[in-house]
Amino acid sequence: MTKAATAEEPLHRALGLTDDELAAIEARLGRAPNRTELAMFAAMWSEHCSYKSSKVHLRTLPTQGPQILVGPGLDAGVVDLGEGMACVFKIESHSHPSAIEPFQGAATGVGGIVRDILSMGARPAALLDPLRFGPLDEGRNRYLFAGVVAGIGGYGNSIGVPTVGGEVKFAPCHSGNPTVNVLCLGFASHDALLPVARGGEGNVMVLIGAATGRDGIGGVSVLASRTLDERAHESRPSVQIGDPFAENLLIEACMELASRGVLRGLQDLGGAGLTCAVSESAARRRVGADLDLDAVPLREPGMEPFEILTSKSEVCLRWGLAATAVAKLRGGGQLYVRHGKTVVAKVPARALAEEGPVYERPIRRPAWIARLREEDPLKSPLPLPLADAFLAVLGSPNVASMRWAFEQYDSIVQGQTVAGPGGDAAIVRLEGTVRAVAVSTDGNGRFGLLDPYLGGLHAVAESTRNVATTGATPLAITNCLNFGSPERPEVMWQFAETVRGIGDACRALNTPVTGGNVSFYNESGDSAVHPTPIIGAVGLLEDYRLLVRSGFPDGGLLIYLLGSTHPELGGSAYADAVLHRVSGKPPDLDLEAEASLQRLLVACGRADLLAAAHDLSEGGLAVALAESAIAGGIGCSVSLPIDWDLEPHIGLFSESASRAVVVPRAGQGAAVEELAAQHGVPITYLGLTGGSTISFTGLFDVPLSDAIVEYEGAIPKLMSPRRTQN
Amino acid sequence: MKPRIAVITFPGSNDDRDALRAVRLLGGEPVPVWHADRDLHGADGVILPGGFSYGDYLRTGAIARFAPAVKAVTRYVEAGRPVLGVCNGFQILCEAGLLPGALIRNAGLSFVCRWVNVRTEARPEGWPGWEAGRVLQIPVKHGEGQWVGSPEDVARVEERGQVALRYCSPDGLEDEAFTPNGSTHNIAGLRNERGNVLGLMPHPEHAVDPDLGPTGGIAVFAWLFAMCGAEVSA
Amino acid sequence: MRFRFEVLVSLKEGLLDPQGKTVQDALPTLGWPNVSDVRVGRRIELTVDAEDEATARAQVHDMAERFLSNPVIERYRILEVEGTGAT
Amino acid sequence: MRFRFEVLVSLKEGLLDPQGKTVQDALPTLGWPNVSDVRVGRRIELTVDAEDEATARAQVHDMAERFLSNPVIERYRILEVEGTGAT
Ligand SMILES: Nc1ncnc2c1ncn2[C@@H]1O[C@H](COP(=O)(O)OP(=O)(O)O)[C@@H](O)[C@H]1O
Ligand SMILES: [Mg+2]
Repeated sequence: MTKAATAEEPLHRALGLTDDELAAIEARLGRAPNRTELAMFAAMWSEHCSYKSSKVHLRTLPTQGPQILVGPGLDAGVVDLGEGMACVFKIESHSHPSAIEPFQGAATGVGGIVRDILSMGARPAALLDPLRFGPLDEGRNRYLFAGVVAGIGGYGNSIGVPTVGGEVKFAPCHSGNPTVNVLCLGFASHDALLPVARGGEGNVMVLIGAATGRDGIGGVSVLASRTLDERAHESRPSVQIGDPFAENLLIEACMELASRGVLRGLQDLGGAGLTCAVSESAARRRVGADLDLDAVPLREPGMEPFEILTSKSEVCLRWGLAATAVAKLRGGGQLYVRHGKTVVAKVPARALAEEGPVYERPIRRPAWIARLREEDPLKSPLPLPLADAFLAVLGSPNVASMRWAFEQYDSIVQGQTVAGPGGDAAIVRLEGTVRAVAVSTDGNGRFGLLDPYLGGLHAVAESTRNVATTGATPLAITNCLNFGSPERPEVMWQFAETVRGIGDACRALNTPVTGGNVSFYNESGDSAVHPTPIIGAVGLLEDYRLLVRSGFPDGGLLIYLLGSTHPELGGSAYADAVLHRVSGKPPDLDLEAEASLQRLLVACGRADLLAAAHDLSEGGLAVALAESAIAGGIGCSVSLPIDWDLEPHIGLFSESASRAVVVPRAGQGAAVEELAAQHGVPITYLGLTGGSTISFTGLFDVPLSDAIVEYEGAIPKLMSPRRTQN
Repeated sequence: MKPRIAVITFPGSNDDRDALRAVRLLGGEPVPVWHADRDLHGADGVILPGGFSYGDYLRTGAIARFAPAVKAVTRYVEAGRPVLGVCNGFQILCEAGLLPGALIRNAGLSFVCRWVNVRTEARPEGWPGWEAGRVLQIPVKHGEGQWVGSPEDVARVEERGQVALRYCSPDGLEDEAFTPNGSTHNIAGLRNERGNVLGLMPHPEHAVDPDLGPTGGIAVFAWLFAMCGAEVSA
Repeated sequence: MRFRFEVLVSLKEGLLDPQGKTVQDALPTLGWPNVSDVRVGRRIELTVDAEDEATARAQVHDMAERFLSNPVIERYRILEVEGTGAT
Repeated sequence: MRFRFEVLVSLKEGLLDPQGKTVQDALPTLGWPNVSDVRVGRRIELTVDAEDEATARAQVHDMAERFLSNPVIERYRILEVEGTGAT
């Protein structure tokens, strides 16, 4: 359980409630809460469940659009895919448990987000895992990275949901504060969705799954609401052991129940266990409930009411799962909790679920930002020969191939993965149709650090651009916002700026926000994580046979660059890998230009004009060309346009936004040029595919095989078995 | 003739639906069978699919091999009917003693999902539908795919030509560097002596649809269908 | 009466133990260069309700042989957990 | 001198043991209805080269604590394998 109350620290504070919050609870109840009630409020009013610090900002995000079937507020958002089909998707963080027990922390994170998708009546169809760690030259970081990847694979592979994408980035601020986010998406026909609050008074709530144990108790208030540090030791018992086998059965059982039409709703036991599930279900239906704790199957004898109520043990007939009626919805709005013959708690369901505190926390722009912004990497001369800089960037952990990680994931189970990890966005088709969904997760912490507003803009732009590059139309996004402590005005400023950026980008790109997750308190000692908004973008590819892949498929094809290039190295992968610094101003982002580029990419895809396309992000033009060459096993020969008037290293590594490399199909160059002109997107001829080198005319030639060694070899070398440890 | 191919679903099976889909795509009639079923619904051939039966807890295949449907498979094997075990299905067949040896943790310890090349071996000559010396591209995805056996087992499977598939380079050369799991003698697939049971770690059911990648898996289904007196339509 | 046993399962000698080898390889860099011959196996603890110890132990043997280990590749050892043997 | 130890690692009490539970659930149908409380863990066997037993054992403790188990969720026990203690 959580730490004991002492004379100096009253119970409510030990549970993470402030004095004001206690007063508010007393006002709602008209009396002092008892121990059980206090624990229920502590869980439901925690940052994790109530979003008390983030709510005022999240409200500003655009959430509407004709494509949105269900917006934020439920277990997951839903977008329309046409032809009566829908995509349910959401992202969630499990960073804190993963910092303590990487394998189980990550594994149970997968379990949680999968149940959110299941709760909407959809079959989970794909996972993506954006991850952040400290540098791999520290043993502890290698241990966390290896453990998290093994945990995600161990769980996802076993439940039979393919992991089709994700990303892994490294920065010193993540040493001790790994970021572990998992996105899940699922498919359902419109009429199979279970979102609406159907079924009121008199309906019975049945608990399906594993017996409730003590693990996970107080995970909510302690693990999510306080900073890690030495407290880690106290939070230890809160780590849970994942049971992917039970979850596999749960998926099948729920799909079968849903298809038989016997369910009026399905709710996952998330953050605050039963308390959360029952109070939210009741509040949503504007009723109360009678919850009988005696009916809850327990794994351990002698559990106290508050333990049963807040344990979030892994939820789990033909499928061999226990199912027990535990609660009945009733009129009047009160939630009664019975244990034996006594009522151990009586609280208004809405007070728990919907009337938590809302804070407008103070914000302050950090003073250090101006200093960092002034140190523009443009001012530093290139310290290495250009070819060496190119290989250094290509082999830097933030750019190098993550094959080491994603080969540990089953990316093809279910048989619908048209494009798995390694491309711009993953493509998962709808069984039996030619329609497919494109999905990508992105977020650049260095941009976020230097300018959180731009960080928010770029995250949305890059994830949707990844989707559009494949030819799919971006439809909507989900977001996971990973930040330090909201009680620090500097962090709150970063948060507010980031959300403002996300909102502006989503409005301009017509991709509303369907939901997400906020993870605060990602800090230890004085170091907080960079503002890390992870955006998961989902788009529709009407015919997956028109998918545009990133690898050069053949020699002798024309290579063009779409978009314009400016001298922008602030926060770039080049500055990080070659100059070893994170400074300057991140690239500007013109949302109009971004929207035009994305429309152009989709139009090219629809018209089947492209043999390959790859968006530009970390490492700029040089890395994008190298990745396409490596993916296709075919070299290229290009020249930087003379009219750029940029030093070569700036031209190669600038991370100017809203750009992509495209390779028209043979004979389609003019058509692409024309379409680009129609969309008002600058288009520049660069050169040709072919050969066995990556060659920049007049600058350098690198054998493709050398590039492959750097790009594919970097992570395996850092993670060689002799270097991993606990 | 449309062969009726049973696919057994155990609690925790994942690639059962993929196997059923592949059978349909190749012109067979898929017959879903539940692990608790005591017979195989009169099917012409059987597939034990991939996945994580019983979570692969304790040992891969250790619990599943006691299922009533596996008892039915044993009788079926004795009757000379064809059985294909893929990945977890291969592991179950070894646990049940229907194929020799066992599958242990990959040499690299990690789960590995990747497209590999496997060579169809020459020794199972005269095997219906089996063309030797081909290089097939089929994906693997497993954490425990390293085939091991006692020295006698290893010698026997080699002598008697029970090795059906070996991992190899794209041009068909045997090379440990292309073996994803450290398997003894680069063994990717084995058959029983009688030739009616085939187990393999790669997933042929994930290599039959040209929209999703190479179609090396068709060759494996061609064997299964041929054993049922039929041909694949691809 | 209830008896509690531990069944210790390990890979047979002669089979390469990939987990053991990996642990072993990591040890020198972690500061334990003097450790060798690492083998990783399983440990199953269970309680048997039986007339007497001999009956219980025979059952555990049977279970270990047929279910808890795979005799093709593994061997096992049975320990009785102290302090049991009474109801 | 060389000493051989066994480190037995198991999940802490109170934590769900999915493996133990699944094995347990399977036992009745396999013909062992009288077996309960199954827990599945790991077993690591290793040889330590050290001056004396106490030094060796202290090393094994250290290794078990920092490398072979994760104290957040697991506990361990160390056994000395009989018949060692001599070079
Ligand atoms: N942890 C991971 N899991 C799955 N796929 C990953 C992971 N990390 C990276 N990838 C894959 O590697 C590719 C490159 O990812 P990323 O670094 O985000 O590049 P980009 O700049 O193109 O977005 C993507 O296809 C991504 O899905
Ligand atoms: Mg990306």
